[in-house]
Amino acid sequence: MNTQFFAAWIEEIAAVVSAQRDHLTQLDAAIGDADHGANLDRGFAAAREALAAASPATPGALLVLVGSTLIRKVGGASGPLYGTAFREMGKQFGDRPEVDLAELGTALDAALAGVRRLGAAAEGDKTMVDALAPAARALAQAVRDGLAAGEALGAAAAAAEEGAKATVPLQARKGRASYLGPRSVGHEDPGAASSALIIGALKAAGSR
Amino acid sequence: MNTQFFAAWIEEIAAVVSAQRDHLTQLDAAIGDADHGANLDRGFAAAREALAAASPATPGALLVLVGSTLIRKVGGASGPLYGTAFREMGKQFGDRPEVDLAELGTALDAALAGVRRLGAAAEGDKTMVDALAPAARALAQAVRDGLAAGEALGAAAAAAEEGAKATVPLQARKGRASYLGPRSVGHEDPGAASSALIIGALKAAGSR
Amino acid sequence: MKKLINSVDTVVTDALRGLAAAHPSLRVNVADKVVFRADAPRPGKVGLVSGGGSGHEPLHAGFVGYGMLDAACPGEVFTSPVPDQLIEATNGVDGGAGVLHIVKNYTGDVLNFQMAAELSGDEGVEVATVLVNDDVAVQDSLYTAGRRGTGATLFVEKIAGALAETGAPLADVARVAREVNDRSRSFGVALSSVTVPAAGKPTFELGEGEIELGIGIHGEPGRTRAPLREAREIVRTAMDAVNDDLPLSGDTLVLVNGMGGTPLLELYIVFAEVAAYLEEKGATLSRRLVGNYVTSLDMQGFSVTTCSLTDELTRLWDAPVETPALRWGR
Amino acid sequence: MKKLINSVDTVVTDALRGLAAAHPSLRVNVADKVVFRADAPRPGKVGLVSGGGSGHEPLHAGFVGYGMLDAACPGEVFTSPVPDQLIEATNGVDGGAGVLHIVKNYTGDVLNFQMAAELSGDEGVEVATVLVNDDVAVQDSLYTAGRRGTGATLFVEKIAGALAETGAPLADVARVAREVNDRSRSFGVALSSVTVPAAGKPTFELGEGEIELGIGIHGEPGRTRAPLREAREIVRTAMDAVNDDLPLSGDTLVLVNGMGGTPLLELYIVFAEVAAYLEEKGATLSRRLVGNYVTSLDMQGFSVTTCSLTDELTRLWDAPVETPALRWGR
Ligand SMILES: Nc1ncnc2c1ncn2[C@@H]1O[C@H](COP(=O)(O)OP(=O)(O)O)[C@@H](O)[C@H]1O
Ligand SMILES: Nc1ncnc2c1ncn2[C@@H]1O[C@H](COP(=O)(O)OP(=O)(O)O)[C@@H](O)[C@H]1O
Ligand SMILES: [Mg+2]
Ligand SMILES: [Mg+2]
Ligand SMILES: [Mg+2]
Ligand SMILES: [Mg+2]
Repeated sequence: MNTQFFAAWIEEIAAVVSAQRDHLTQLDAAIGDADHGANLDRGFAAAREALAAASPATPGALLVLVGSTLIRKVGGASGPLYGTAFREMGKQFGDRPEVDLAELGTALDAALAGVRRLGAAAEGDKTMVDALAPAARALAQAVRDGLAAGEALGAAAAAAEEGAKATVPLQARKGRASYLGPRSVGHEDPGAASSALIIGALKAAGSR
Repeated sequence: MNTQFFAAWIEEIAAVVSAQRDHLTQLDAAIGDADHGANLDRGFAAAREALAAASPATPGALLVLVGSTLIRKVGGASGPLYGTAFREMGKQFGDRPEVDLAELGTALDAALAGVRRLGAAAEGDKTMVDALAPAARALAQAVRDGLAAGEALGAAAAAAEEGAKATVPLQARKGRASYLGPRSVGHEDPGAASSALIIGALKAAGSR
Repeated sequence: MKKLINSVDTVVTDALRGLAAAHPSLRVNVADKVVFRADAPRPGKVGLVSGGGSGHEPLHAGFVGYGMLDAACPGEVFTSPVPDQLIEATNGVDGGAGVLHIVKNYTGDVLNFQMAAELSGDEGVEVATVLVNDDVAVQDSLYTAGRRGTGATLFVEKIAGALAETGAPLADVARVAREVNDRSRSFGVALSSVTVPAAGKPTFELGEGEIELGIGIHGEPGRTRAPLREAREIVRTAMDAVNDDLPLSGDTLVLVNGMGGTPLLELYIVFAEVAAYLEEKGATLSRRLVGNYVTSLDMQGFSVTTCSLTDELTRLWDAPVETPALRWGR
Repeated sequence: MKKLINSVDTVVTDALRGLAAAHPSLRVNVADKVVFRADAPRPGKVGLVSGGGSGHEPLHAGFVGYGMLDAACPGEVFTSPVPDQLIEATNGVDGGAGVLHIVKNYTGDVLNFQMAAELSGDEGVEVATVLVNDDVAVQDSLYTAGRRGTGATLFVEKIAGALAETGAPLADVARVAREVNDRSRSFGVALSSVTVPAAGKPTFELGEGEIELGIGIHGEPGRTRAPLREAREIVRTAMDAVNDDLPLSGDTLVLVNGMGGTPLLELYIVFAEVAAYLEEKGATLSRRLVGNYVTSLDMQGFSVTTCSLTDELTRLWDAPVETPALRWGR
């Protein structure tokens, strides 16, 4: 997967986040403060612009730029968390011009580690971690199983999606939704939902 | 008509104003500030209490006390206007222990004059004057025609009622409704409506 | 109706108990509904008394204090105070130099103040009256009750209060109060109606995409209904009305006033457009105030008030004031 | 949705233009969304920086000025500011004595301030951080993000700001800021939801006879829904929650704060009940503030915040302050 692939990924994310903006905001309205869709839409639109202006040469540089842009433009909890995730992925890639599936898996692990270091959320706390962690595991397993890229990314997307849906019955223990206590039960976590969109976009970028 | 008659009048007014409180407020909401019902309810309840406490000996003393109480308790435009009306009636009666229909007619003229002096409203300006003036004319006519008390008061009540209804198509030129300009057209004036209730209560007091 | 109240009948007195607890600088007669400066009457100083229906807070009780009012009389919600209150206030603030009544031009206010002035006059207090009538949405003609008093009331109370504090005689204080009123204009816009507690439901209904132009401060419907537009366009309509009546020029004092239910964030957006309008007309935004000062219960909307300043008025505006709602210089 | 705005995307910057026009005592970088005291940085003085999502006005920009904040960073509506803003503010107010970050305890605020503190630290600015977490409606446990910062933020900003103005070192200013927070508790109640401009409709729906207890300042639903009751009963619920957590006693500073859509009249009614509650508990209502200070856009409701005062805190509370929204003593 080369720079072009990751540029396509960001394009896909920007498109799907923009299309799902209201949906994400409504999820956040139920157990948060009704800004998650606007936050990510603003962030990924800015990331697209930053990429267009800078045309980074490597996947690593591209993802670091995306992460920095998210940190600079999003705010809220998701800005630093997603920003760190993309930056960690990018740093993991170093200046390699192209990466393979195994390297992508390692980078996703690094992204997850960055999110967990910053947000201190465990799986089951009803956060984006609940989508990112199963996705990372599924990708690692796919690599071990020697799956083709398309299948592997499909497995990661499915795991993220499943993880996001699995947040519905959980009681939140991190982020704004935790203020609701038991009333957070019965709603999908907006960050987990957006993580599933982001991971899903990887698959879409691959099949472009 | 003796002190008891006028005490009964105030009882009747207090009862009908309390029953019509919301209606009067709704009329005021349409072209004013939604307080006319509350204002008069407060005022006539206070007048009843004042009468119970003081037991004035003559119709004149009773009406002056009612008027002063309205002035002290109502506020708004209607407080001074109705207060003056009742005071002027009372003053007209002097310390007579009983008054006849002709004297009542003269007193109503005095009340009307008091309202007009204070409020400077002409007939047709869409105010309480539009109910009070025809009532005073009808009562004067009834006296000239030698009608019995019941009939005479009935004629006054009907004239007041008709005068109030006739304010509907008018454009207000006095009071709060005048701010609306042409938008005041199509609504009954709350003060004219309450004046019709007050004059109507005379008839009810007579037939007690 | 959803309100933080104990009962519809005790709204005003309950709030006055809170006012008294919140502001030791005030002496509040809760039962009679009169709010005094704790140090009233001040010998030799002209006393300033204002009043009107409740529901416009902080007006007027929030403007009682050094450099502004000596007493305020809150009536029932949207109902002018009764003469008894006004007489108690008038007699209670007379320090021998007479008392100025600041009266917003509504039939009820005018009549009740008039009765009180006569009766206090009978008791030997010299009373002068200034009528505030700044609202350009109402035509000042024989065919209306005349223009309403709205935002300019704050200007009159502040500036006349500052002059009274210097020991100026009643005639001077009344003159400057009238001058402020003459140089001031207002226009109001509502995005929602108001719910009077005793009425229990909104005074009028506005559709989701509608606004009322030319509203007063009692939830009266305005002169016209219009579609909701950008803040910039709404402000232009309001400012055009003001400017058509008294062209903006020179040093100008501007109040962008919230009606009670509009967040400060939006008032600042409005203020930005007002400032741009003044600049376009070549007038100087020389003094300004943004916030909820002359409100209409929970109404959403704003009013804008301008006053064309003179050097004297600017000096008096800048003079120290210490009241619950307006404070600077001490 | 009915709001006085030009467009959903320009809400914050349009309001900042208005803020700049309204307050010459501020220097506003509209593009970068940083609000400075006009005279920042003050050499030798600890700089105070706060920030958070917009929609809580006057918090924080309205508290920038003498004796309070040196800079404020407004984020998008209900979204914490980004590190760039905070770094510009931090570097811009550092007068060589270091900078205190006053951070309300929300994950987003905490993370963004943390990033900024690290980066400004790299650039040689000494940064200390105080977390405000006064809201007793949230359990402070491993199973939540911890208590939210609400009304106590104003107390921390005022009192730490007063100490900084005396030239006290960063460690002292941080200590007093933490002490204020430790001695403060809050509880909030909503009568209506809030409409975030970008969302276009209310964040939650409340029935005609329902209220939300234990709400925050971002339109989050509260911990429980309850039937609408008399103000007296609602206040008792709120005060019990506060008092159970930190029993009221001695000299107490009280803020009765409107959420943005509640008229001052009702806030005074609430305040009367709060004062009565304090008296019942034998605590002294020693300092107080009633008004819209830490709001949540157009939400109807209130919050109450108490702070148990020491002599030092009382002295610092009373010290002069000159900001758009809080001013006394000069
Ligand atoms: N401590 C945390 N660790 C991981 N993810 C978190 C944490 N706190 C919040 N989140 C994620 O952030 C999402 C909310 O993002 P957003 O709405 O943009 O920010 P905010 O909560 O500041 O308004 C939540 O749905 C959750 O998935
Ligand atoms: N100048 C006036 N002359 C006679 N009646 C008037 C005048 N102004 C107002 N009114 C009457 O008073 C009524 C309104 O009374 P009310 O609602 O109690 O007072 P307010 O207008 O102060 O709220 C009007 O409907 C009208 O009949
Ligand atoms: Mg959110
Ligand atoms: Mg009325
Ligand atoms: Mg009225
Ligand atoms: Mg947010």
